[in-house]
Amino acid sequence: MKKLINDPQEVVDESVAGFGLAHADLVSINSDPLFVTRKERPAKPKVGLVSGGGSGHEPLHAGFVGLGMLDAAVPGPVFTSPTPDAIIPATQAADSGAGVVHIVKNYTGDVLNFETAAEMAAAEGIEIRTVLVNDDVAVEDSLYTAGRRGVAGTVLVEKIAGAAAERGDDLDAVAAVGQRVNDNVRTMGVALSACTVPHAGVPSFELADDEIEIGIGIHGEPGRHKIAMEPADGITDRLLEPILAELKLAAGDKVLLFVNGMGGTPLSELYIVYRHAVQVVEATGATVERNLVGNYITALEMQGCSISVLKLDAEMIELWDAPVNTPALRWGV
Amino acid sequence: MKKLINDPQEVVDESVAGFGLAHADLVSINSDPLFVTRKERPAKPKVGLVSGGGSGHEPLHAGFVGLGMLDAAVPGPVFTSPTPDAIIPATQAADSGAGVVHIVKNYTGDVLNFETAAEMAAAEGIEIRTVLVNDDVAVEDSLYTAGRRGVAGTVLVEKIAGAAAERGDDLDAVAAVGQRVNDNVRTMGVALSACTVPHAGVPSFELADDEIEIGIGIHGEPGRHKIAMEPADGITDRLLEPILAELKLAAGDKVLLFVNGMGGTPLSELYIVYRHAVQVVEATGATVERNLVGNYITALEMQGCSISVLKLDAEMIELWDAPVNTPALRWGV
Amino acid sequence: MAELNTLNNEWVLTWLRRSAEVVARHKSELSELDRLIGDGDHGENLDRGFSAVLAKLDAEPPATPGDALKLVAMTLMSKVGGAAGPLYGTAYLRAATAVGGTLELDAPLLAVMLTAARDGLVARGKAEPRDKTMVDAWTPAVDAAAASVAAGAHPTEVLAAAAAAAEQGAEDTIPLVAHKGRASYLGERSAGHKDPGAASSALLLRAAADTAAGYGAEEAQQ
Amino acid sequence: MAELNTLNNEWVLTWLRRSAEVVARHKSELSELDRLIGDGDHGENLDRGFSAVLAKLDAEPPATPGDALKLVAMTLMSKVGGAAGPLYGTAYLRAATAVGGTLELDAPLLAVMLTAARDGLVARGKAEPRDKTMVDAWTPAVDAAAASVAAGAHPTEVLAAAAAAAEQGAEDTIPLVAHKGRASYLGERSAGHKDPGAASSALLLRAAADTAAGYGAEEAQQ
Ligand SMILES: Nc1ncnc2c1ncn2[C@@H]1O[C@H](COP(=O)(O)OP(=O)(O)O)[C@@H](O)[C@H]1O
Ligand SMILES: Nc1ncnc2c1ncn2[C@@H]1O[C@H](COP(=O)(O)OP(=O)(O)O)[C@@H](O)[C@H]1O
Ligand SMILES: [Mg+2]
Ligand SMILES: [Mg+2]
Ligand SMILES: [Mg+2]
Ligand SMILES: [Mg+2]
Repeated sequence: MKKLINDPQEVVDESVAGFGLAHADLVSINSDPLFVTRKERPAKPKVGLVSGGGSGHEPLHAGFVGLGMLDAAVPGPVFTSPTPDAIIPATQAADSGAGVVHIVKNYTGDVLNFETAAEMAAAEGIEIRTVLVNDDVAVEDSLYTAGRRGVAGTVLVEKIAGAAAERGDDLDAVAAVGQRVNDNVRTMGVALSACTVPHAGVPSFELADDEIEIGIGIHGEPGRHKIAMEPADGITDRLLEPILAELKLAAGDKVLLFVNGMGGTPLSELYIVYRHAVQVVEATGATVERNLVGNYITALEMQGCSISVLKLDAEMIELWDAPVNTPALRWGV
Repeated sequence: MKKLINDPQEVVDESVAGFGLAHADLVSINSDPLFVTRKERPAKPKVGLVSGGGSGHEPLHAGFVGLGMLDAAVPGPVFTSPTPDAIIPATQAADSGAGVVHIVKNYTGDVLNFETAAEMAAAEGIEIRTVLVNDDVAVEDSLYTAGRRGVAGTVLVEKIAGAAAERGDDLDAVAAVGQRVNDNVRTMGVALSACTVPHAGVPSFELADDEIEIGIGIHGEPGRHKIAMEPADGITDRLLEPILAELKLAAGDKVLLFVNGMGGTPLSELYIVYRHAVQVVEATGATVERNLVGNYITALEMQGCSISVLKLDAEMIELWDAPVNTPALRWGV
Repeated sequence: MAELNTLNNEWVLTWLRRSAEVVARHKSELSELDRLIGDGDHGENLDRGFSAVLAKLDAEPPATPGDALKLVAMTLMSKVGGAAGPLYGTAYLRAATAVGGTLELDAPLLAVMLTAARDGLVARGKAEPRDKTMVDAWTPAVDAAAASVAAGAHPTEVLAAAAAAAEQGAEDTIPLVAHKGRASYLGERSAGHKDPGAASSALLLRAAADTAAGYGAEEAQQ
Repeated sequence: MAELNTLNNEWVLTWLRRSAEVVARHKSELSELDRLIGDGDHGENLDRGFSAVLAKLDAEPPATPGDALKLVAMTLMSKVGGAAGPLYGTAYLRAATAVGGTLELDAPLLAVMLTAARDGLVARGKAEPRDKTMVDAWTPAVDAAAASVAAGAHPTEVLAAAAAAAEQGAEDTIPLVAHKGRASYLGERSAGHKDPGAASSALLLRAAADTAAGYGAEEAQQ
């Protein structure tokens, strides 16, 4: 394992500290317990948005703190959800009197810790809604599992719900639009290599030189099955198949197509995937109205990508286009 | 070698095609010969900015085509400079009557091909200036080498010269400010792993599990020497040492600090490097006024980073802050 | 100690210290189990929690078993994170509630305490038996403890029975397909590996039994 | 052919086809040399260029040696890229200029042609002898050709002398430290490897000599 780190135990603290220095115009860092908030508190009360989870997915979540997106982010240790003692003060910091929405990726650890924190914050008088993101179609049978994982769709939920909060929607409305995004987005991922958690020091799973792992999550956990390496177009077909089977797109539908890098794959390859994905999606008669291509929710240095398709409605498009000013996503300002 | 590609020979064409689809609001693709231009031609004549070079450094250069930065980019094959037959029409497309600045990274191939193209474009009546970027302090002895390489400083030259062109500076002024940026920026890089050129299929150099390569360029060429793996802070010290030795910063100096990822290193690690780099740079008495942290000029999936320090003057700060709207860099719009 | 009818606060404190020591010693092993069917952090997570427990015990040792268990609950809840943090946190919290202010824990109360802990786990995590989670160590442990109490056993024997059953329960998770937690994403591929949470649960219960039996008590107290 | 006093357009066309075939055959070898001290694309680059040359020769074979060499120059210039594209492009362009409209190339003109090519390389790339570049294959080749002409040799002998000298020159780059091109960034570490451009130059000159000597002419024409 070779990484640009010092003490493996200090990875998250040092990285967030560097992040805070680089984006001091946008964010503030609270170091103990660790959470990130917007630099400026809102002039008038607005719904606060808080997300968080294990670290190792950068720029998620701290990179999305700022105007039009999150009010606070809570980074846990690498791939380990944060604890209530950090989520609670982050929630308090994000509350300007209009309540707070927790955006939680559906992993047992995240769910349990956010649940505990939400109970305790509610006990202190903050109104909380939770949007549970579970867009990962790789998890087929949610009756027999912890349910679908929350993966790349999270970024879209944070952007669109964030824009709703920014324009002044109330707590239930912000949660509702976040939920609507989640209900309309499906994601599937592939890994060409594993990643190595700093304190573990060994790769999270083994892959032969001619194998890839289909249906991975974002925590270096193995996927549903291994297959032999294939050309990018074939992999793209495989990822889109279960997504399209669920979304049942038809002529006239508008979608946002999101090709997300897992951290170790060059941007050029993501565009190769995007190119074919557009062809496949548009063959259903739908049109790709918006897109996002890049490393937005990663698994350390894993090589691979995920594809997400979000079925858009007019309001989602408007909220997607609304100004955003965060370290990792910025337009309109 | 596992990559999200189809035919290795089609990597650049397919990737640029996907890029064009994803950013159709900002850029147009000319596919044969291959070059990328801004979607909209300027309303009134302005100095055109053209850059290019081998592919594999994405988002450079095509990702920087747009308002406030480049007018055209010419992607060559992976790590191989493009040829005059593509550079010439890109130059013509970028010319709106006020002349064109070529921003060329100092590699023999780029220099010779851009030189030939510039001669031929000049013969067709376009006024050309060339800014040769050579910021890489890893190349110690330019008397006995092809001279310092052009690396991450290129992004800063493109941004600042691009802003000068956008505000209406004339050809000589745009070239002059680009040259001034080059003269005041120094860069040094490190690789933790090599990268694999698609058609080669084998890594560009060998590194043992406990070795890193100091003073690398951006083409997967080996660096000046290998050393044993070290903590991030030690590596950061090593990269900054020759940079600071040359820049001779003093109290009151203002700098832009740029930590650039080589493609395969997670953002979180770049922030760890950034954190310590700020400490080291500010220990000279200078202040870090602006920064950039991320994957902007890469070497495929190489793991590692480069650090650049640009000594700023007031005009450079103003031009850095000016609006930019490109696929890879965007603010103020 | 083996002949005592009750266990006291000193037993609890020694148990907790021994737990911290055992977790530290088995950290890599637990993380390796988790790497195979999860995300490889279970040992690291628990060790972070129990190191913090140890620091707090050193700073100000709680005066009653209930306070000690509550301290563990709050510390694990705020330091462990992941799935295991809230689950163990809830278990120790329910255990603390079950013992209340009692200073001397007799055999029936120990069984009640273990049952409360298990019920807390289930309430929080909604896992059923054979879902391949820590519940599969706790449920046989609780059953064995109850049977042992019914047979009139001493506290030390009750804990020994619980520990042995937990160890067996953890072994028995090997062939199971996970239906909860991260391992469930692997589907059939989760079979063939021991559940890390069940393994750590067995270690913690074994630490309780060993402490009661007085094995290596001096080392653990160092 | 070995006894002829001049070489004609057919020789040029056959040489160029053979060049394409030789480059294709040695593509990986050239790229591997380049991987060791450069960026691993030299074989790929040249092959892309000479494949395009072949396609153009097939489409419309030029009528004179000068036109053929010019076609190569323009094609390499626009297809090869990298350092080698403009360098070889300039070399073939100067060679074309040197032969002008001549249809039959005698020994002195061949030496002049090779000299012009080498001078073009040097003018464009500014490399000096022993900088570890293709110039280190061309300069001995040019010298050998001149000596051979002075000794009254036939064209075939002149080319054979040039090819042998280029091969030796390429070998002799092995101990050199590069001062030009990408390899120069390696400093002392560039010593111990053959320069890829010198190696490809030797192959191209050997193809010229072999074509003149008639070796394997049928295969090359297939
Ligand atoms: N719903 C659940 N109920 C009970 N135990 C669970 C549940 N989900 C996970 N676990 C336990 O948690 C363990 C994993 O803990 P840990 O690795 O610390 O957290 P994470 O999975 O968040 O990384 C599993 O081995 C399993 O025993
Ligand atoms: N300035 C120069 N003069 C002459 N030959 C050069 C010069 N620079 C590089 N070369 C030659 O070019 C060869 C490399 O070509 P190639 O690999 O195709 O281009 P690049 O280095 O751009 O990848 C070197 O082996 C060397 O022989
Ligand atoms: Mg975890
Ligand atoms: Mg090259
Ligand atoms: Mg785990
Ligand atoms: Mg090369």
